[in-house]
Order: sequence, then structure tokens, then C-alpha cells
Amino acid sequence: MRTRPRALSALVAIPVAMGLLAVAACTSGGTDGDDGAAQGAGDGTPASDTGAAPLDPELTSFPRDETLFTTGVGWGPPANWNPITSGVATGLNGLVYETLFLFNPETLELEPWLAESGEWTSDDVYEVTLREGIEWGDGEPMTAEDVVFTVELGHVDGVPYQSLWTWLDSAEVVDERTARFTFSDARYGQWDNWIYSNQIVPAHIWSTFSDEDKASGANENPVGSGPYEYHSHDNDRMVWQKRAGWWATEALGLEVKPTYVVDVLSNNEVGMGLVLQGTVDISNHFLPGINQIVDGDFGISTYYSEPPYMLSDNTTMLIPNNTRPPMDDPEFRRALAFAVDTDAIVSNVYGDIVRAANPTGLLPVWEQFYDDAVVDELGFSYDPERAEQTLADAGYADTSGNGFVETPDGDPIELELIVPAGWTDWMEAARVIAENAREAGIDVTVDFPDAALLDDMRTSGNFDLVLNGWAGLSNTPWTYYNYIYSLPLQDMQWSTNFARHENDEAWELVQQLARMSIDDPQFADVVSQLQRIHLSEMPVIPVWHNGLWSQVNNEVWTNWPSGDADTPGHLPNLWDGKLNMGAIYLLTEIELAR
Amino acid sequence: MSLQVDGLRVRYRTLRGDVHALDGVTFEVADGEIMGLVGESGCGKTTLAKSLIRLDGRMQYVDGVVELDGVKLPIDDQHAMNRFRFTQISFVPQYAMSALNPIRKIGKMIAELLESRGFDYKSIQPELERRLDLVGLPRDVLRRYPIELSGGMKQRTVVVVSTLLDPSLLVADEATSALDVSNQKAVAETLVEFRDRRFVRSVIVVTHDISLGYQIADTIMVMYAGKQAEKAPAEVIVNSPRHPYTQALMSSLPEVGVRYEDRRLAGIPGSPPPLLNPPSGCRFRDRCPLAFDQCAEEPPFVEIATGHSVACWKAA
Amino acid sequence: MLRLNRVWKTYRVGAFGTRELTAVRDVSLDVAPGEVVSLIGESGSGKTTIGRMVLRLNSVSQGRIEFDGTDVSTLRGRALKSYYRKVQGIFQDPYSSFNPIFKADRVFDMVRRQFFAGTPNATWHGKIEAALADVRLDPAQVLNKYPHQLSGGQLQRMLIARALLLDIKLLIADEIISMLDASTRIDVMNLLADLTSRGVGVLFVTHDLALGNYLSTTTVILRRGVIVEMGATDKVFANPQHPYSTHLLGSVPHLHKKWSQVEAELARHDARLGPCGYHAHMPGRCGMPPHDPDQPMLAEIEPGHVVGCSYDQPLG
Amino acid sequence: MGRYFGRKSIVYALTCIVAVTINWLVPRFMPGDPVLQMLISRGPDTNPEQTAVIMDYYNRLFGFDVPLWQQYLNYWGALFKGDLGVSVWLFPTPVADVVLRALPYTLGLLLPAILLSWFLGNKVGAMAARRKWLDNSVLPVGYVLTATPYMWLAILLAWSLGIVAGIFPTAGGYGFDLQPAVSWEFASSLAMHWFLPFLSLFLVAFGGWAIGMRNLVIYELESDYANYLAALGAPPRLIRRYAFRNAILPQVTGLALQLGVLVGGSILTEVVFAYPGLGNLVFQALLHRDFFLLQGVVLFIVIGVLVANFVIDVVYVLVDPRTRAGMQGVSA
Repeated sequence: MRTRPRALSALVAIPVAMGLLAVAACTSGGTDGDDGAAQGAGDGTPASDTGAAPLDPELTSFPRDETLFTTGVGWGPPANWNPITSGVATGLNGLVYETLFLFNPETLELEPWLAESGEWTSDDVYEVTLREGIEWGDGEPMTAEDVVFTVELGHVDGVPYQSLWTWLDSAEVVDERTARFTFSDARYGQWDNWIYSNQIVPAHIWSTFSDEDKASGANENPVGSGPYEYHSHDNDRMVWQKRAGWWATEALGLEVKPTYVVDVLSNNEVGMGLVLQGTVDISNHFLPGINQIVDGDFGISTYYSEPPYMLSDNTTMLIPNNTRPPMDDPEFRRALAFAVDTDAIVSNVYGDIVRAANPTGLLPVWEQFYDDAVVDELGFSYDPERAEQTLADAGYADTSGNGFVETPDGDPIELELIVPAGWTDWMEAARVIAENAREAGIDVTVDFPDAALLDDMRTSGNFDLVLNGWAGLSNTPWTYYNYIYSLPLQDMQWSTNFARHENDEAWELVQQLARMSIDDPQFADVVSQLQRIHLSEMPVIPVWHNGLWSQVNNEVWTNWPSGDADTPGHLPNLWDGKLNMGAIYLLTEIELAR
Repeated sequence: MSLQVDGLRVRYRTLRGDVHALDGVTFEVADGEIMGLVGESGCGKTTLAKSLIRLDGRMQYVDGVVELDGVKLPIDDQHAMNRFRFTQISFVPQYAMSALNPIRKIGKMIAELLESRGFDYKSIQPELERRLDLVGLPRDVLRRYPIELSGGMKQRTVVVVSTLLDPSLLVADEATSALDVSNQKAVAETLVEFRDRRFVRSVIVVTHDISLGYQIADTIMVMYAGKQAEKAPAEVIVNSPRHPYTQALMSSLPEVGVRYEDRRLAGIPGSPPPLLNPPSGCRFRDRCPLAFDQCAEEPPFVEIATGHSVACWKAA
Repeated sequence: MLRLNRVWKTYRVGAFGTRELTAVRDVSLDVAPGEVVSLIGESGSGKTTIGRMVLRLNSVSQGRIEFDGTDVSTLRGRALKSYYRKVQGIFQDPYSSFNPIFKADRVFDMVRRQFFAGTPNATWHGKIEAALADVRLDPAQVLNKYPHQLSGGQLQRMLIARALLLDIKLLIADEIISMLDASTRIDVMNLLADLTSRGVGVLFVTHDLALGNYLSTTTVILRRGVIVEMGATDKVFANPQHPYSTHLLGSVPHLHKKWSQVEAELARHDARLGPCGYHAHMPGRCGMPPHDPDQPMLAEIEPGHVVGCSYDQPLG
Repeated sequence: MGRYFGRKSIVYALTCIVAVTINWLVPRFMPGDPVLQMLISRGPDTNPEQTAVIMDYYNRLFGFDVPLWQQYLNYWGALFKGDLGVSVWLFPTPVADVVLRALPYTLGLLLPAILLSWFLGNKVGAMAARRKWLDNSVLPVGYVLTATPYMWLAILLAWSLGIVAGIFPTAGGYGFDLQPAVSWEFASSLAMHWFLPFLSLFLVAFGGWAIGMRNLVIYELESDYANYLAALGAPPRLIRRYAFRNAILPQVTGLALQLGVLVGGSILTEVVFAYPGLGNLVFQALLHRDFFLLQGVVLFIVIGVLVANFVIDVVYVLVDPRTRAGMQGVSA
């Protein structure tokens, strides 16, 4: 997870957090001047109108009440404004470049965004119609040609969605606002996923780029259709400035409130200080101990005011390497699942800012697909006796008398659970898991290789047990099951099926899901079948749902998204890919506190 | 009468108590006299030398009077002594190799020293150069750093510097013991020559080597365990010593020409008494072949012939 | 027993060893059992380097050092250990040979650990007591003491005793008494001399001619790494051939003769000699740098007495 | 002396070549393949054929498609053109750009911290050597300061002066509400952000220099030449001046030795204060396995330290006659 570099050790994090706690207690009472020097703001600088403000050379500081300060979003100095590549400057996707649709995690529906509408005109033809009057930042109109151009970028080497063209046959301009896509293999679900997660780029500019620049150029002067444009950047910040003529103002009555969005690059520890001081308004860092600050009265809030505090963003999986005995035995994997004390991890390691995973591993947003019958029958929970029983039933016994079971053949079992060094919360969780496993009689030790080395090991399959959480929030459980079951197996498993679990039946079902739209009446049934297979085979063991980290300071801006009824319920998070899940509304709905 | 020392007592403070390093010393050094101060380590000779010029931090003046040219020296007052140092009473240390600031050119150091004492370097420089010529040093040593000089050159430079203001008394503390024989001779002869030329009026040469003292000194004072043992003209000390310690010391000294096979020399058995709590009576008596009952009483340092004083009951 | 055959020692100095500094040049000499050979020279003469090469503390640049016919530089492992059983060194500052935080008799333990690991306690203590008796130390006075509680003379004697434990054949004694007091140094000298009666050979390194003369059977006078004169001690001292030898002799302070008197005697002696003792035997070679490797550096002027060229200034 | 510096230059050039070579070698022996990292971070296609294409693409981009020896030569070639490669983490920004943008911050932090701590530490240490009350205060404080890890002090300062007192900001190179401009506001913000990281570096180093200088001056005051001067009645002022001048020499050498420590300290300090300098880059480059960036930053640091050492060498020769005498071949 690039959004959570857990760098400094807990040694640093804890004293700082505790220090901050104490300090916040001292300073929060009635002082308003403790924002430090960073806030000599506002005085005497020509405040620009809320409308379009061209880059003003006279502007020396960003007025506090016109600026949203964010942190915990960017993962490095802004270096790249190319929406096709990953690792782009904070907010580029969403604030500058936009998608045809937004995915609304509350309704699980796609909302038209740049598109006015999109529909399947036949089984394998999809037509999308753009809204009227959308203009690029340079005044050129957005047309269907831009849409087609963007999709056809998939033909360029190095563009991540090249495989789209293995099931898409052609893309053509029907008229000024309509583009038509003809599929060789109409994967409705997968197309829905594609269409809200890829940004449309202006053909009149991008067609002048070389292939290399398209795939990996920095695109230093991004021209998009969104509410903001590039203002400036430095090693530790990215500044966006509101631009005039955003189509949504007229079309949807939306207005982004801050004139400037300044994203501050900081690590977790510093991020905590910044949000407590009110130097930044929203931090999307993972801040251990934030629960204590939210419970105290420091003007800091999270999505929920009580556990689990955060929305869930992805599922952390305990992944056994299914190609190595005894982890090739489903019963062994099941026993392992019963051994893990998830609640201990949730409360002791995380202080309840995450939630225990549903046995199916499906995120809470897909709650409607949980098949309770399957879960009741096959689901697992922490039950060490059951774990031992399962092992015994499958023929695993401690024949050597060393306190740990051997395989039915009598071979010793010694497993190693790896998590990246420095990810202190995961390291702690791994220790809990290993301890649990040993209590159940499975000899598991932990190891913390370097993050890069771990990447190598996981990708090449050179591990026993590993933690991973790349199955994230999306519009369809297809992404989740694709992550678990993707076939065929390759030497390098880049992003899916790290367990190297081969189940053709499940894979067949995953492919069906790809072809189904989520509102297909058969959809729930297929998902249910997958849950049954998953819980009986246990290729991977869901442990907890990681949070969509977000902590906000209410001093300058209020009306943040939250679980409370009287506030917006959108995602309170600006990570790449979240603006097109509705986080863009955060900018239109926040209000000045004064 | 150049130097008069009367009943000088100095002690060292240590963690275990006071060491009576100099326990009542009385002597004179006449105008134009070179006095050799001879003894083994711990006999008090270096303490005496230091007392005359500058007590170091651990040394404590107890008692006694030091007069130079009839003026009482405030030897227990570091600050008041400064007036006399260099101008009236000067010093050639044992550590001449490291006595010069290693990162200053020698001329510059001399100039800064002189100016800090209120003298004008420019007016003294010609005399300085003349004296360098005299001791056979090139004038450009003034433009050199100490590291560029050999040990003998450094020692001679220090002698020239120390005597530059024509002090009444020069104390040379083991000034030659770190040198090779040929340099030792040259420096020793320089001291004599400087006295002859009246650059210094009198000299105290502190040395552990009685034969060196004999070569250049007019009188020799032998010390033992913080007290005087014998003082006499050099010829008398060497040819007819009266104190058993002086006799033993010389008979243990190999000279060129004395060979082991021909004449086996003998050392003095035993070792000097500790000065932390010195025994009463004659301090040499435990090692003395002539010791008898009376030695339990401290022998006075009395003149037994003109200019020849001994502290021994047998010698009286 | 010990034979140095045309031994050279050159050091490379400067950042890349661009300059060569010759510390010892073409030195050949022998030490027989029971013989004391004194290496006499001033600082920089190479005398210490020779001792260190024999002890293998410095490598030999050229030539051979043989002990009982074996090239010392080839010794490894067990052979080297047995070499050190026979050849030991003692140096100028006894305090530096002892670790101040350990008791002084630890030096014996180290010998035991290295060479006598299997010896029973009682035997070992007997050996130590015998060795201490040989150096005339009272075990009660020196055992279980820290170095600072012992005098320099006692420490040097302990080091000699340590060497005796090993049944040594050759002792390298490098200025071992120059830090000792006059009254005790002669005892250490006598002790060395007594060793020779057991057949121990001594390489006695000193700058003090009187000491060399007292002790040695053979005298080697070194100057700037080169032997200028070598021969039986009585011959060299009675009839010095090289001007440098006479210069050294003339610089020694005597107890009963003033320098002026000695100088006069030597001047008469020099006048009897020709300008160069070497010249008489190697006329064509006098003053020439020795290009021919077979050209002897020294000429024999009487049996067992050789001298170098007075005009030869190879190190200019 | 020209020859001396000529030789020194050769030594430094050799050191530089070795350092650059090691710098090139180390990432190649570290676990983790940068191309793999790049692929993982970009979430590659599941289609193996296309993955292979992308892999080739990155291998070409980073120059891994030629034999190792040629990579090494190319590295040197590029180096002379000022090309340090492309950052993996900040793809596609050239490493040189990233480094040059961070360099002023680090120089601005390190140079004043090193020089001021050295000058003031020596001054105060020398003063402590002769004033009892100062000695009794400077010595314990100095010991505490030098013993403090850089990071600890930084955290302490950030907490006390930054968060509790609210005087200084605790993150960034200048106010996040500012944009660079030639204005008092910007300059003062720059200074305010600079101060705490500077202070934490300064204090630790200062303590070390002060203690070192105090001890050296006391040692010099007891040295033979000081005793000789005192015996000749030289006023304490002159003796102290000499002692100070002589004691400063080992401190000059110490400065060269301390440079590395200070640079190391600045890495941690910059991380704690999220200060956008080279230290932060090193840290981030390590964190993100950006070998090329790491190489680039380390190269700058190595060259910087070498240059500084060379300067110190030159200064030392100018102030210490002993080395000069040694150069002219005068030996005792």
C-alpha cells in the first residue's frame, strides 16, 4: 500500500503521539494562535474572488479560509501529472482529470459524471454519451473523440490497461458526444469497473505526445476537465488552484469550496502533529492511537466517532502458499483460520480503528452479498479448540512430542510468516497470528524482510505465509474474487492470486462475474457460490478490514463526510482513485467554520 | 651575593598526604658561580629548581626565605613572582624539545613573549641574533618552526631565549639529560660561556649526572631525600667527598676506562626513604655503611672547611 | 650465534613512499655466546633499529640476520616461538613494558601461558623464585605488586628475570638503564655482565660510552646507520681510529678529568693517526662511495679492529 | 607544497572513483529488483505477454539491457553529463532534478550548523577551560547534548518549541500557505522552518565541540611550552591564546571526521521535521527502494564530504606549520 509508508518505528510514533496528546490538551482550550508561523496568512494579500483566479504573481500566501490543506495523500514529491500512470501528484485524478462515471460506494451504483449516460445497445455494444458543454482547461470542447482516444491508448506499450483490448474489439466516434464500443467478449462487470476508474484525457493535446510520453511522460502541464488546475509544487507540497468553467457547476450545481488545495507531503508522525495543530485540515495518514485523540476533545474527528472510527478500504489477508505442503491441504488452511484471534489484532494492535473481517472477506460495502447461510455453515471465527480438532481430524498430530504437529506423513511443519520490516502494525499483527498458530500446535515464526525483498518473495511465490491487502474497495466483488482466484498461474504473480491456488471452477465463476453487471439477478448467486468455495477451500484467510484512514480538523472547514446522519456520507479520503468514488463531493460540501 | 636560600621547605600535596619534597634547604650561590645541584630522582633537586622560578599547582610553599641580590622573592605568590621571572631569574627546562610552541615561528614566539613582558623586540633582536651566532645557530632559526630544528638546536635556542634579558640567576633543570653526548657537551659549554660573558651572573645546574656537574660547575651541592647532604667546590666533591652518600654515588659511576672485568662497581643497596612520612635522624642511615647510633639524630649541615659543608656525624 | 650479514633497513616515507630513508646500511656483526656487544651511537644512528630487527619487530630490507645459522626472517609458528624462547628484548622504559592496571608479575604469567602451559604450579613458582634470585630481587617485595609500586630498577630486573625463565641465549638490551638512578643502574649492569657467564650473549644498545666500555667485549660505533668503527672494546677505547669515535669519547663527561684535558689527549692521539685510518688499507677507495658491492666498507687496521672511511659521507 | 596538493588530489580522485564505484555496485547487490518494483507499483497487466513487453521497456529505460561492464561504463558516461538516471519512486523525474531541488535545503541546514557549532563550540569550550562556573555548566550540558541522538533531540525540540510553545512550525521547508516569493513573509517563514532542524543539529554538534575544546585547551595549558612561557613570566593572556590556537588544530581534523556524523544526523533530523532536503530523500529513497535516487543522493553526499575534507586538509596545512615542515622533508 503506497498510501501508508510506515517508516519510523513505533518507538518514535508512540512518544510523539503521547506528547501530542498532552500538548493538545494544553493548547486546545481557547487558544487560536497556535498554528505557528505557518499561518501568518491572509494579511494584506489580495484575496482572489471565489471564481476563477488566474495564477497570481502577487499572491504570496494562500488565504487560510480559501485553502484546503491536506496530507497523507501524496506518497512523494509531485513528479508526475500523467493520469495514465500510477503515482501521480495528489488529486490529479479527480481534481484535474475526470472519469465518465463516479462509483458511489453507498448505493453501489455508477453515477454519470462526464458521461450523461451509458448503455448497452446490444449484447456486446456499449454507447456512452457525454454531457453537453464540457470544456477542457484550455477552452477546447470535450468530445467523443477524446473518449475514444483515451480508450485506444491501451494499444500503447506501457499503458496499464493494455489487456482491455483482449476483450474490446473497437471504439468509434458516433457523433460529437457519443462513442461506441464493440466488445469481442462483453464483460459487463469489468467494463463498469474500467469506466469509472480511468480518466479521460484531451486528444488534441495527447495526440501530439510520443508513445513513450503517453505511457510514462510526466505531463508537466496537465490540462483537464476538472474543477482545479495546476498552480505550483515543491518537494513537500502540491498546490491546485480552482479554475473557472467547470462543467459541473452548470450541469449539477456543484461548486468546489476551496480556491486552493494544498497537499502537504509528510510522514505519519509529522502528519499527526500537522492535523492536531490545524496546519492541515485533513490527514489520510494511518495514525496509530488516533482513537484516543478522537475520544478526547481536540477538535479532531474521524468518519465514525466510535469504533471502528474509519470506513473500511481493503481486506488484509493471511495468504498461505497453496503450492507448499501442508498449506496445499484445505483442512490445514481451515485449521489455521480458526486459530487466528482477529479480535486481539483489532483491539490490541489497532485500538479498534479497524474492524474484523467478515469470514468471506468481502468489504462491508458489499454486505448485501454476504450469504449468511454459507457463513453459518462454513464460516470460521477464533476457536483454538476447533483449530486443534480440525488438525487432528485431518491427521496432523504431534508425533515428535515437540509441542507442534507434524504432517500426516510425519514430516515436521515449520512455517514462516513474512511482513515488511517497518510496518509496525502489521509486524505486531503477524506476531499475534504466529502466537495463535503455535497455541494451536502449528509452528509459525515471523520474519520481517525488507519491503522490496518481500515484494520479490510474494511475486515469485517464495514464501510460506504472507499478509497482503490489495483487494480493495471497488464497484464489484469481481475485483475481490479476481484477486483471489485469477488464473492461469504464472511464474510471477504480480497482483493477484498470491496463494497460487488453482481452482478452475472458481475461476470460471470469477469470469462469469466479469461478464455480469452487479444488478444482474444472477449476480448474488454467483457470489454466493464463490463464498461457498472460498470458505470450504480457504485459499486465503481474511483477517481484518483495513481503514480508509481519515482524520479531520474542524477548525477552518466543517461539514466533513461522516457516518452521522446530518452530514454527507461520502468517502473522506483523497487517495488516488477515491475522488472518482465520490470523494470529489468532499470539496463541494465542506463549509467554512466561521 | 647573588642568591641566598634560607630554610626553604616545600611540600607536594597528594591524595595520601603531604610529601616533604624539600625539607629545609639553606645555601648561597655567589655572583658568577655555577652551582651543580646533584642527586637522584626524588631527592628534591627539581623541586628546588621549580621553587625558585615557579611552583606548580600541587606544590605548596611552607617555610623559608629566598633572596636574590638582596631582594626577597615572593615565591609563594605566583603573580608577584612574574616581575622577577625572565628578567631577574630565568629557567632552562628539561623538556626543551617541547618548550617551544610548535605552531609559532621561533622569532615570532620570542617577539610575542618579549612584548607581553613590555619589551621591544626590535631593539633586542640584534642582541638575540648575536647570541645565536655565538651558540652556532643560524639566524634563520627565528624564521623556522621548532619541528625544523634538531634536539640540540632546540636546546641551545631555549638557552638563548631564557638568558636573553641577562637575568641574575639561571636555573637549568636537567637541561642536557635528553641530549646525545656531543650535544650535551655543547649545551653545557654554552652555559659556562654565557656565565663567562656575564649574560647570566650565576647558574644553578640541576643534574643527576655528577660527572657532568663536575665538568661545568664551580661548586656542587649533593641532595638526598629532600635535604642537603654535601656542598663544596666541584674539585673537592669529586676528589675528597666527605658524605658517605657522595662517596657511594661516585663509586657506583662507571667511567670510561673502568671495565667490569677489571673493577666491578657496586651500587648503593636499598632505596631512599619515602618522603610522605620521612623517618627522623639521618635519612641516609639505612643505606649507609658507616651508620652508627648517633645517626638516629639528624646531623646538622655544617661547614667543615671553607666552602665545604656536610650533613654527616662522621664527617664533622 | 647471532650473525648480521650486510643488513640494510630502508623506510619508505612520503604519501606514496616516494622517498627512501636508510636507517641501517650494510651492517655486519656477530654476537658469540657469553659475549657482550655494545652498539654505541647517538639518536638516528640506527642502533635501536638493529635491535628491533633481531627481535623481528622490524623487517630486514636487505641482507640476512642469522641465529645459529638459521635465517631469522624465515621463522614461522613453532620455530618462531622457540626463537623467542632463546632471544628476548628489554627496552628503555620499563614502565611501558608493564600494563599499569595489572600486577607486575603478570609478565611471568604471560610467559607461562605461551611457553610453559603444562608446568605444574609448584614447579613454576620455584622457577620464578630462582629467576628472581638470579636478578637479586626479593619475591616478597615484587610479587603481587602493581608496576607503580615498584622502582624502575626493580621493573627492569623483573624483565630480566622474565627472560631468564626462558633459558635465553641472546638478550637485546636497548638503553635499559638510561632511566634508572645512578645508585641502582650499576647493579643492573652487573647483572647483565653476570648473564654472560652463563653463556648468554648480550646485544647492548646504548648512547653512553662509559656503560658500553664497562660491560662489553666488543664495541660497535654507529653513525647514521653505518658502522664507523668496530672492534674489541679495549682496542677501540684505547686506540680510536675514526674521528667520530674520538669526537664521542671527547664529549663524555669524566669524573676526574675535565673536558679540556680529555680533548687535549685526544688531539695528541689524532695527530699520531693519519687523516683517515681506512685510507692506509684501502688507499684507492678512500672517500669513494662504495659502488662495488664487494668493496668492504670497513678496513681492518689491527686484528679484530676495523674502521670506516673518515671521508666517506654516504648519507650527505 | 604544490606537490603535496598534487598528491592529495590524486588520493582524493582515487577515493572518489572508489566511492562512485561502490555507490554503483551496492544497489546491484541489494535485494529487490527495481524493475520489479516499478511493475508492482504500476499494477501491471495480468497478461504475461504484455508484462514481458513492459518489463523490456523498463529494462531499456534503466539501462539494464546491456552487460554489467557496459552498464558501469554508461554510468560514468552519464555521470559526466550530469545524468544520474531516472528516479523510480518519482518516475519519470530525473534524479539530478530531484537532488538539485533538495540540495539547497540541506546545504542551508548543514553548513550553518557545522560552521556555527564549530566556531561557537570552540569559543565556549575554550572559555569553559578557564572559568569554573562556565565549566560546571557547559561540561554537563555538553555531555548531555553530545550523548543525545540527533533524532531524539529533534523530537524533543519539535514537541517543546513547536507544538507546546507553538513558536516554530514542525514540518516543511516553508509555510504550506506560502509560495516562494521575494518577500519578508516568505523569508521569515523559510527561517522559522529552518530554525528547529538547524537547532537540533547545531546543539548536538555544539556540545561535542565545546567538550572537546575544553579538554584540549586544558591539555594545552598544561603542556610544556605553556609551562615554559609561564616560567618566563608570560601573562596568562598570551598562554591562553597559544593554547587556544594549538587546541584548535585537532578540532580542525575533528571537523573532517565529524562531517559524516553530521550528515547522518541531518538525515534523521530532516525526517523528523519533514524538511525537504537530501536527508529526507535518502530516507524516502530507501523506503521506496529507489536505487537510482539513493545512488544520486549518496553520490552528492560523498562528493560533498570529500570536497569538505579536501578543504579542511588545505586549511589544516595552512594553519599547522608541522604538516608544512613535514612536506618539505625536514625530519628530526
